[in-house]
Amino acid sequence: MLIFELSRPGRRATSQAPLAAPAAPAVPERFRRGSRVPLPEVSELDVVRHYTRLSQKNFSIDTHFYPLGSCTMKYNPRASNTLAMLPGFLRRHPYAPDQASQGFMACMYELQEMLMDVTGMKRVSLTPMAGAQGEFAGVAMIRAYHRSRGDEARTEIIVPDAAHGTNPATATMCGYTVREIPTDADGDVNMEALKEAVGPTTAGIMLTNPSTVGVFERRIKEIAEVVHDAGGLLYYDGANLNAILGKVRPGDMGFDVIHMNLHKTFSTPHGGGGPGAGAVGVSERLRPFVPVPVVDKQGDAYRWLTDKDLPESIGRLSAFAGNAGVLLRAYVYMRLLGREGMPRVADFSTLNANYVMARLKAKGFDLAFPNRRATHEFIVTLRRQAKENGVTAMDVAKRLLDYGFHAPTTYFPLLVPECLLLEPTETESKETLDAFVEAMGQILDEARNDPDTVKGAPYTQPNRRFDEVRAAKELDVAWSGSIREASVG
Amino acid sequence: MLIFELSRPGRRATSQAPLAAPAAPAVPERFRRGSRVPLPEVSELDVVRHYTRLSQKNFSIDTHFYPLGSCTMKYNPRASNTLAMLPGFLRRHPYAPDQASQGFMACMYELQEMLMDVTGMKRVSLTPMAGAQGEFAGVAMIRAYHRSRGDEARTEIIVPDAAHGTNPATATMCGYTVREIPTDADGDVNMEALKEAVGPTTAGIMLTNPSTVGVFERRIKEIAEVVHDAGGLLYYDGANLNAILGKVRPGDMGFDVIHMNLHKTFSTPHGGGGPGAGAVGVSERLRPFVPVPVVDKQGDAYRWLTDKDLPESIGRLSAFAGNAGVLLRAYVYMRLLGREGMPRVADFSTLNANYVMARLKAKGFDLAFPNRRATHEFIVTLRRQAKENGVTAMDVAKRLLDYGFHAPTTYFPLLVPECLLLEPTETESKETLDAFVEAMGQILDEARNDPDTVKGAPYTQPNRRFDEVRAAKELDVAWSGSIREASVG
Amino acid sequence: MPFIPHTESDVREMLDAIGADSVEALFDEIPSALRVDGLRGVPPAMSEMEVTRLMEARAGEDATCLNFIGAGAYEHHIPAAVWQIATRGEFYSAYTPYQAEASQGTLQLIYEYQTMMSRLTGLPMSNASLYDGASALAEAVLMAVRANRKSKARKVLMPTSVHPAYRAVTRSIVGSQGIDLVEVPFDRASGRVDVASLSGFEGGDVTALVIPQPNFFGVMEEVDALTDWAHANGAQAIGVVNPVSLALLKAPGEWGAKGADMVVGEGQPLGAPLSSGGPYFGFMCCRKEHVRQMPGRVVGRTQDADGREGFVLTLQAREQHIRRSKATSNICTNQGLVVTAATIHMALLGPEGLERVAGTCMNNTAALVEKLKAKGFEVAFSGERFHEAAIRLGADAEQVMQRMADEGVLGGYPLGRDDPDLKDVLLLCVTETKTEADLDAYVEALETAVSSVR
Amino acid sequence: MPFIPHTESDVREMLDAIGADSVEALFDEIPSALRVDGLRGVPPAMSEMEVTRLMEARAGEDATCLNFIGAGAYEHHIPAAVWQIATRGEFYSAYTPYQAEASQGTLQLIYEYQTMMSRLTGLPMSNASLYDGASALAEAVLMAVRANRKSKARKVLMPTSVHPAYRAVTRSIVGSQGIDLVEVPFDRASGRVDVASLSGFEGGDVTALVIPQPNFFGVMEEVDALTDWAHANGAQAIGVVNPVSLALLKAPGEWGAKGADMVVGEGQPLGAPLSSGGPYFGFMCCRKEHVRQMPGRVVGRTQDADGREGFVLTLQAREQHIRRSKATSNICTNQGLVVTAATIHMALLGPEGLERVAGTCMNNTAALVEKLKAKGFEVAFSGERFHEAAIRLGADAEQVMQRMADEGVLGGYPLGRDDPDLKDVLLLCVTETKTEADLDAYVEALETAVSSVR
Repeated sequence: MLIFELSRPGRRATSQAPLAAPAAPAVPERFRRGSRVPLPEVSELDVVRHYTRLSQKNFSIDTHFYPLGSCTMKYNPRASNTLAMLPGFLRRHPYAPDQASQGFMACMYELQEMLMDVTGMKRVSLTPMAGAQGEFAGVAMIRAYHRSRGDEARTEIIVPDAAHGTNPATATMCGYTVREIPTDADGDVNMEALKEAVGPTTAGIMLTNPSTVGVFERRIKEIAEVVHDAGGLLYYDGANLNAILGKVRPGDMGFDVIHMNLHKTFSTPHGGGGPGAGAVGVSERLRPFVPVPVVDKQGDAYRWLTDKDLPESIGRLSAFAGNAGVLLRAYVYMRLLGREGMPRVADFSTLNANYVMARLKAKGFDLAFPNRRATHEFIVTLRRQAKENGVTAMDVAKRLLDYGFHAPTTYFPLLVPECLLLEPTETESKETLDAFVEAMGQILDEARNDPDTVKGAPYTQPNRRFDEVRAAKELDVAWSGSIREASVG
Repeated sequence: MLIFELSRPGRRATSQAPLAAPAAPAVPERFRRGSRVPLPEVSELDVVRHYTRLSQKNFSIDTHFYPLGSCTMKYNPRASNTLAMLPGFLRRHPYAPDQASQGFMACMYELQEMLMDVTGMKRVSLTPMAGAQGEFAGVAMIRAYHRSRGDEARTEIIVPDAAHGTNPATATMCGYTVREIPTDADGDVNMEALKEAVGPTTAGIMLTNPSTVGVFERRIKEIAEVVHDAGGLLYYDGANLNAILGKVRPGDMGFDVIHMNLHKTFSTPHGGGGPGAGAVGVSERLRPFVPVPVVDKQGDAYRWLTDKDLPESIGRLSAFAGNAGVLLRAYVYMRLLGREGMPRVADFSTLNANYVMARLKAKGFDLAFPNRRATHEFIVTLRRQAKENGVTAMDVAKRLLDYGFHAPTTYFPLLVPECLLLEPTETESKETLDAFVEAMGQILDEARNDPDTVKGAPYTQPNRRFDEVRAAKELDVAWSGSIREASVG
Repeated sequence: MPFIPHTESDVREMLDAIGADSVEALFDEIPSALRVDGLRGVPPAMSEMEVTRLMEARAGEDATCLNFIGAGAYEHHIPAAVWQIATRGEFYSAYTPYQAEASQGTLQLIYEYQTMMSRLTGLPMSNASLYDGASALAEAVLMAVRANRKSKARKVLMPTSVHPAYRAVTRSIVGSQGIDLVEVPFDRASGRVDVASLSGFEGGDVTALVIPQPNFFGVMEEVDALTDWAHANGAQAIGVVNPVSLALLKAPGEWGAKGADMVVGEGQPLGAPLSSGGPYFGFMCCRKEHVRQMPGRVVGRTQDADGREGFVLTLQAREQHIRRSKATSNICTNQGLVVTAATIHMALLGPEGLERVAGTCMNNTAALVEKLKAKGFEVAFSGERFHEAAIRLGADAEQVMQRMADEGVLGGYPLGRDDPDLKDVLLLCVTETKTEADLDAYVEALETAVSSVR
Repeated sequence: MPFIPHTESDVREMLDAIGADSVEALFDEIPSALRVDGLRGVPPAMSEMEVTRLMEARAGEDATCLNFIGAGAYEHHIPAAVWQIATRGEFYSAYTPYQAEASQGTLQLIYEYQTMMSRLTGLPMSNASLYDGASALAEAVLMAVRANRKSKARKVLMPTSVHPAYRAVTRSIVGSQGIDLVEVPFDRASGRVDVASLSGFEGGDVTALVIPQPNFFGVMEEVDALTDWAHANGAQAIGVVNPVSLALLKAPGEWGAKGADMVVGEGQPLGAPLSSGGPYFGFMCCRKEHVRQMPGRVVGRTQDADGREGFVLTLQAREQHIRRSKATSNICTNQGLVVTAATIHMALLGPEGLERVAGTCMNNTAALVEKLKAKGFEVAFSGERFHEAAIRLGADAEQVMQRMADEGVLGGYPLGRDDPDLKDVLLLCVTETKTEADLDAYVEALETAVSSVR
């Protein structure tokens, strides 16, 4: 039942708006709204009950193991939420003058400093509001760099075929042509193809390391040399930073610019699809170009640097200073972990991934890169099961829901057929992983002996499998019923 | 799975205790604990996931209609929770000096004043921590009153047979003998029996009005006269105050002392069984005896009155000043309702009860008191169904769970066979009530046509019906497993 | 109309179904002479926004001082997860789990709570909670009288090292039941009960002896000797303990040769904020043979019709709604939500965490005592301490505390409030929440205040 | 180890299963020369208690001033229920609903959100949110270029009455895509765009016209005339609106003869706290024919294998994970949690509540303007206002604002920051949160500051 279907004319949560109806405001006729907005008319209890019950229909980290590859679904500390929502932080207007903002700015400054150390970069800007916006900022800085040198010939961005879809999309948004290069059988970038691809039109390369196929790009120094020698810059997609936190730093690998998904590595909540935060870090040569604002410290006082201070900046990406509340959550998480906690994240996320990989292999699953270490994630391919039993990666994913586990990422990266990308994260216990492996083993048995059961899954959720074609064809993105006539049973 | 069964030696939520293990504290051997407390050893995620999932196994007001008679399960405003948990309130130590407590004390003083007005009493003490403790305070004050007059012969408390079990239990705790009087067929106190019962040994009478059978005691003034003429006092059990809020005041009916269940009438949360708050109010003659502390106002300053100020007080009932956080929630609720909102509570809780009563009667249910108005609650008796179909009140209660409704109160009051006591409360909408009535109608059909289905209910909950005899006989109130050897699947 | 969903047409349709002309008509059985016309003492309604502003101002008035008061209510870190989960609607807005099948969340949680408390105290049986520590002691006294069938005297020995408010509450509650509460003085040098001082009661009929650990002054009592004395004299041994201290101190179930018979205490240090004194919760554990004398609700594990395990309220035959005037207590609602928080709190701390908290509290208190000694202050009692210390100031402690509060430091509880001989003694408490800098701030504030008062 | 559950024996057993000697061995594919030895720039770990104390001190530093700044971020009452429900773990810790069957909570909520936004704006199609209002405008500009296939010029007219930060963000984002952003000046007397001033563009190829309502100065634009002008000139009309104002102002879908083609705006006033500027959310609605050009996620209603209704992410063929370099946008994560809050917020307010909020804001602003006029201050622009007003101070507005802040009143946004001709103009905002006493406090603080600066 939709909230609109609970609506009755005249019903209201009266405490929530001014008690006295205001005198008719002086809106001239030509600007005035014709009729009242048809929002739902419901009581406070209706709202609380409706959304509380809706929430219970979700799988989430707080209720289920959620090994969604590339998304780093680890425990989101409850303290981060409490502390970012302290009244002093919630009430601060983004244009409050610096003298009334030193507490908040101190947190942001220290967050910038910590992220610089973690990535080995020379300046950090916190303003991008998600990973994709961080990517945009990164590529825009590469462009600004080449332009500042009068190097206008560089029109191409190189992207491995296994890259996140955001990478080529971002390059296009920045006015670049995308040149894809293939991945070797063992998951590394194909060096021959890279060498062929680079040249005077190369603006840069976008890489993830560990890569999207779950392995560490071993020849990263060589790649950096090839690209740098050709006059290009290296962009680091920080989606997989969790795997190497405190172990290797993108700056040390030779990257010029990085975005970090704070909602992955630094455990801010995913919130059903955001908000994220996509802070960017840059090497020395890109320092002038970072998006504004950033926080500077002068003596004991913090102040904002804007485009007046950084005239070569690529500019603003958000109306104010990014997703401040998300940044505060990341700050809290980093202070809780501290310098000791950072490498442990890499240690145990890697341990968990390799453990699940080893056990799934023992259960009879095929690995996409059987000769490689897993990083914090790894890929299983269901190609054999699809061929032999007609059971696809999607079927296995849906069947996992019935066993009480969220599915891994399916069909990404595109180059591995029928793939599942699994990322257990460091916060899950061996017992949980073992239970998951057992479920996977049972599903494999079902695939062999009773494939229709797997193909028909799920059976235990609020809905069976959906008709997605119908959703796109008979598009229904907003309820068209009338709240005035709604009838409720 | 129990939290203990998730335990593994050495696992910890490390952020939650001092990071550095303290130097061995100087506990002499003879006082020292032998071995570490065998609490569960789990991670923070384990705890969050375990208790989040456990919570989802509960019915609650926020998720289900909960017409539990005599419990007033109405919407608990979320604002009450937020505002009572403001850091300034949470941090206040109960022994903080008055100068650092004026904000809190102002709330308590105003709450006392509002409760006096709502009940028509002359002084209110907020310290009792639940209805039953309020009852205790009330009867103790009656005792203190008679003693202060040297009237030691009054050894009996009169209680109607339909009273809450707490009434006779309280009278006994206060050293009184209980004398029960019967209820008339139409739900009023039997006046003849009352007149026979009163006399020089009568300390007082404990009444609820509206009574526990869901009707208003029409001859209350006559009862008050009879008891007062015999030298007894009248005690008002405030469990049903919701029905008459702003309509009639116990003080005006002639009551000398009242306890209020703030978690019912003033909508503080029931919390899975508390905390409640059982403020007491008294007439002029009982003013000297109220439990301490109470808040007084002198000029602009608030101060605590203790037994030094009120030497005839029955004393302290809690270590500090009662369930302060619950009192703050009640205060917020009363300010939200205001003087206009109070009588509406009575209006609409009464309307809802009479509506459901009328509709259930039309569906074929038998009412315990068919000739009376319902107050905020009313009684259905399943005597006929029990005899004809073998379906009891308990069976109907359990079957309601399958329809997504919490059950009404069953088998109380004891004098009505196979009874269900229904209290819809004012915060439920007509649509919800209609859906409930339809479910009841269907269950009645099932009782006639398929009684075994009803008798076997529930089917949709985490468990089927429990073996309560086994629970009491093979008593298992604490898990006896060892966390060291626990095995988890 | 806040919280009332009725539209005008709803009201009309409902009245039609009832067969009444107006809502007012539904009140026609109430004698009209009794009807009240408006509530003048209640202010007009406010919007949530207005109440929010009012309450934020009120909460802001109560200065956030650096708190060193303990005396029965202790400031500890409470993990953020605790109340975020406890206030989930499914816990917050449910009631007592009368319908067990639809309340397994609350019921399993209470069963886990009972298990934790049983493990903490070393006694096998726990109830689902009582109101607070003080009223729990009163209930324990009543329970001891019921449980000790051999004793006819209804005489309970109550050391004056028990929290004065607990003694007062016990008097209020058991006062009308013919129970003889005899106060036993503590030793003025050590700050604890000297077992020898009980000799006058030997050979007489003593129903029970109350044994606080640590006691009101933070001093450790000779629990083994006291427990053995009680048993040797046919009395029940009732422990009153701080649950956090039990991470370090001997479990009551192991006191003396046979262990305490029952133990109660204030649950607040296990996850309840100071919050002006409540809601907290009282806990109670006892030996197996006394379980049917225990007041309050108890959850038990059992099986359902399909043989699956689950949890129900049990032993309801003791309770008032069944036994009425013969019930073990009139208790009905208890402190469920705070117990929910405490269970989550204990799970988050775990055995080692709780031990670290207790150890840090104890060490911090010792550190402050050392600093104060270095400044020439004396400790009033020689007995070993947990996390409180009674400091002799050489000045009126009530005045000193007031002066310190004006400077933003809550210095402690002036013991002269309950004992005129201790007018110059302040009872302070240092928990794990305090840093070295806080201790120094305390010393400075105390010295300043003392010198201004002397 | 915070948040890591592994015991020593777990690690051993897991390494055995892997066939590795140590955790370190799992990193053996990383060239050792690259390995970093410790992070000196990150401070040592803190306990939750320590971080709590730090953050409470930091939050406390930022004085809680009486706020009259608007300028794109508006202080409104947010019902307590909103964030208590939005931060329930099931919403807070879920991700994008890729597995629709296990995400119906989030999916249905977004469908309800889309419906609400569509109703508010009068345009039938809504996406599931963008990052914020400013970046939403940039996306709308890109979308207009895609949608207006007849236009080849890629020329977008951007009035300078649009929020300066929105203009800056749009420049940053669309700058590399060969789009010609032409700034159109507003009329200095009325504070809004004079349609006549667009005459120079008539007959040329204009791709889109941006129309703010109310505009940055709180002034109402002649939306009907501007929309009709755009359509008459083959341009798309892009609205940028404050959603709360839409309770009173004409829905963009009804602007002019045909309605705006697309509308975006900042969702913050619908339940997001000020919170230093984020997380907020951008909303976007459009005509049906443009839906496949819309960036961001979209939820649609469909049926499952049993024919039961439910909700899924749809139109994914537009998105980057499918279309890669040909996607409509690179957006991936959006602002789901804030949308969750906004949906609950709108449901709680309902149509009448939202209207009361908007009306009270507008009246309060008018009341403050009257008070200021009575003191001799002038309003800089003659156009009708919603809930902001540009006040001419006869003194440097930046300095006045600083002085007022020292007295605890945030007086507004100094317009001279973006426009040197408006150095003595302060843009103030009064929402429903302000009382009569607050307005008087404002007047007093402003007068004092102005006289000290003049």
